[in-house]
Amino acid sequence: MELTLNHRKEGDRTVLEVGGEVDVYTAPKLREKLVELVGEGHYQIVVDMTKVEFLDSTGLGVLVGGLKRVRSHDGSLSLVCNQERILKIFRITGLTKVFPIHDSLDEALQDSE
Amino acid sequence: MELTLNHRKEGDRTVLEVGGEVDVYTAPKLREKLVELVGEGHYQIVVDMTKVEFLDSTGLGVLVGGLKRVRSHDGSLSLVCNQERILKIFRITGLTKVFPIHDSLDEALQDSE
Amino acid sequence: MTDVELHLPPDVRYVGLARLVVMVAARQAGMADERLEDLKIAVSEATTNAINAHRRTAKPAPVVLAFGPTGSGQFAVTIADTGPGFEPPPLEAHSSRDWSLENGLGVTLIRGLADDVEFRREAGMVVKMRFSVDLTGDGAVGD
Amino acid sequence: MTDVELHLPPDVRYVGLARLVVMVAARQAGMADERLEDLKIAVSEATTNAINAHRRTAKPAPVVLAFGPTGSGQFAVTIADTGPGFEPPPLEAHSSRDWSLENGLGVTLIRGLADDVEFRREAGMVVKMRFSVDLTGDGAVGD
Ligand SMILES: Nc1ncnc2c1ncn2[C@@H]1O[C@H](COP(=O)(O)OP(=O)(O)O)[C@@H](O)[C@H]1O
Ligand SMILES: Nc1ncnc2c1ncn2[C@@H]1O[C@H](COP(=O)(O)OP(=O)(O)O)[C@@H](O)[C@H]1O
Repeated sequence: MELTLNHRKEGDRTVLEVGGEVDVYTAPKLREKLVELVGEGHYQIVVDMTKVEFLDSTGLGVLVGGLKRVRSHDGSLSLVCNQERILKIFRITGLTKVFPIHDSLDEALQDSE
Repeated sequence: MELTLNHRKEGDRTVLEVGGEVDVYTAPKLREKLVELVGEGHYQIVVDMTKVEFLDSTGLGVLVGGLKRVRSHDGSLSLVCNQERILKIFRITGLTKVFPIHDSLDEALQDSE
Repeated sequence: MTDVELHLPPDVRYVGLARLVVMVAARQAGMADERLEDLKIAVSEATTNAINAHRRTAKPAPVVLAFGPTGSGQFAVTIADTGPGFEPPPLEAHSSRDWSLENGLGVTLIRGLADDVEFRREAGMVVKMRFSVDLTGDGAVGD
Repeated sequence: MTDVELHLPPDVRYVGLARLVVMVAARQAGMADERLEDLKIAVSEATTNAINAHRRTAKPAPVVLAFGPTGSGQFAVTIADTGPGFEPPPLEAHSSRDWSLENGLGVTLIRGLADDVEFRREAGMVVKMRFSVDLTGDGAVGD
């Protein structure tokens, strides 16, 4: 029932690990965190969603907002997600075409996009 | 959310292992099982409640019913329970004075009552 | 804060749902785990009684649970039915109770677990229970 | 079988409770785990919208979820609010959608996840969704 957020640097990337439930009640924390990271100059962000248990459109909206923010600094925001139930909502909303989505963190960190 | 029932012989005792939730919806299954066991001649019963996750007054009533049944055959019904939350409801209802309650199955099987 | 309400068809299959919903709401209100166990049992008892009251009189109407934090560090649960109602038995000492009765334990448990409980007759029976959110106000055994 | 109802104060803290209750009821009705995930998301979307509609108009009235198995292998959830209502947007192809909009994804998800959905204006908005209990009727992407 809670949202956990932890970030660390991995080379030139910043990995934001998200865990728990992202919904209308918890999403503001994720939004603040992304705003804060970009404000501190983190423009190459990998959001690791491996431990996300629930995500709905409010969470998707916050990720879109984050992507716009880093792009305005010529940055990137990619996702790590291997859960079918979550990939499904990216597909239904067409957002698989907008976010680079990786199966594993290694793959995301190797991607040079 | 479910009730599990398994029984086996241990010397002259019959151990009935109860798991899950015992409430008004599931208690009929426990009642049937006790009736069946006594009907088959099991009069020295140890009900192992170590894996019970929930028990309310309907469950208590079924255990009292079982006790009456075995007593009518000069048998015994004792309990194994080490969970404070469950012991509490035996105390509140005064049933700690009615059932022999043991911390562990070993203790229950050694008891010669 | 207004209460959450759960309206249940009078079918005993829903007693588990009632326990779960009230427990999750109370946890969100900050109730300690040990106290949640008391709440769960008392809610189970009162919901079982309300549903049984409707079943005995073949009433298809729902029973209604309303619950939420009170302003004063407690969590209140009201369980209302439209059945025949009853006069709660006087508080009796355990020692006087016939152990071989398989019924009549529910009201004893509610009284023993809740900080306080009111039994009120309205359209049917209304049972209002209060539970301290922390452990300090743990209800005394009701005898 | 009659429906279970959950009445929620218009506060977004209760959206998680709505998901949980509906999910547990659907599981009890035999819904497969994978399908439960679809249900959870759609319920979250429609409940969020209903609560937000009350908040925008400062309405303290509860939003009401009613749910239960239908006679025909489906599980239905109706979410009713008394807010201003809205005209659901026409079904549009994803390709025409501006990816940079952070809103408007909820209705797309509901349409994509439920077997079928009705948006009806009554006192406010009534959203009725149906989900197959087994996986065979998995809703097609709504575009
Ligand atoms: N909501 C209610 N409406 C009508 N009668 C009730 C209600 N709650 C309890 N009772 C009556 O009080 C009796 C004692 O209830 P309780 O202590 O819960 O034990 P049990 O339900 O096991 O008999 C019940 O058998 C029933 O006759
Ligand atoms: N129950 C409702 N009552 C009033 N307006 C609604 C309701 N549901 C949706 N809407 C309107 O439709 C819009 C789109 O909803 P949705 O697709 O869920 O995306 P979002 O809520 O993220 O904007 C909302 O912004 C709101 O204006």
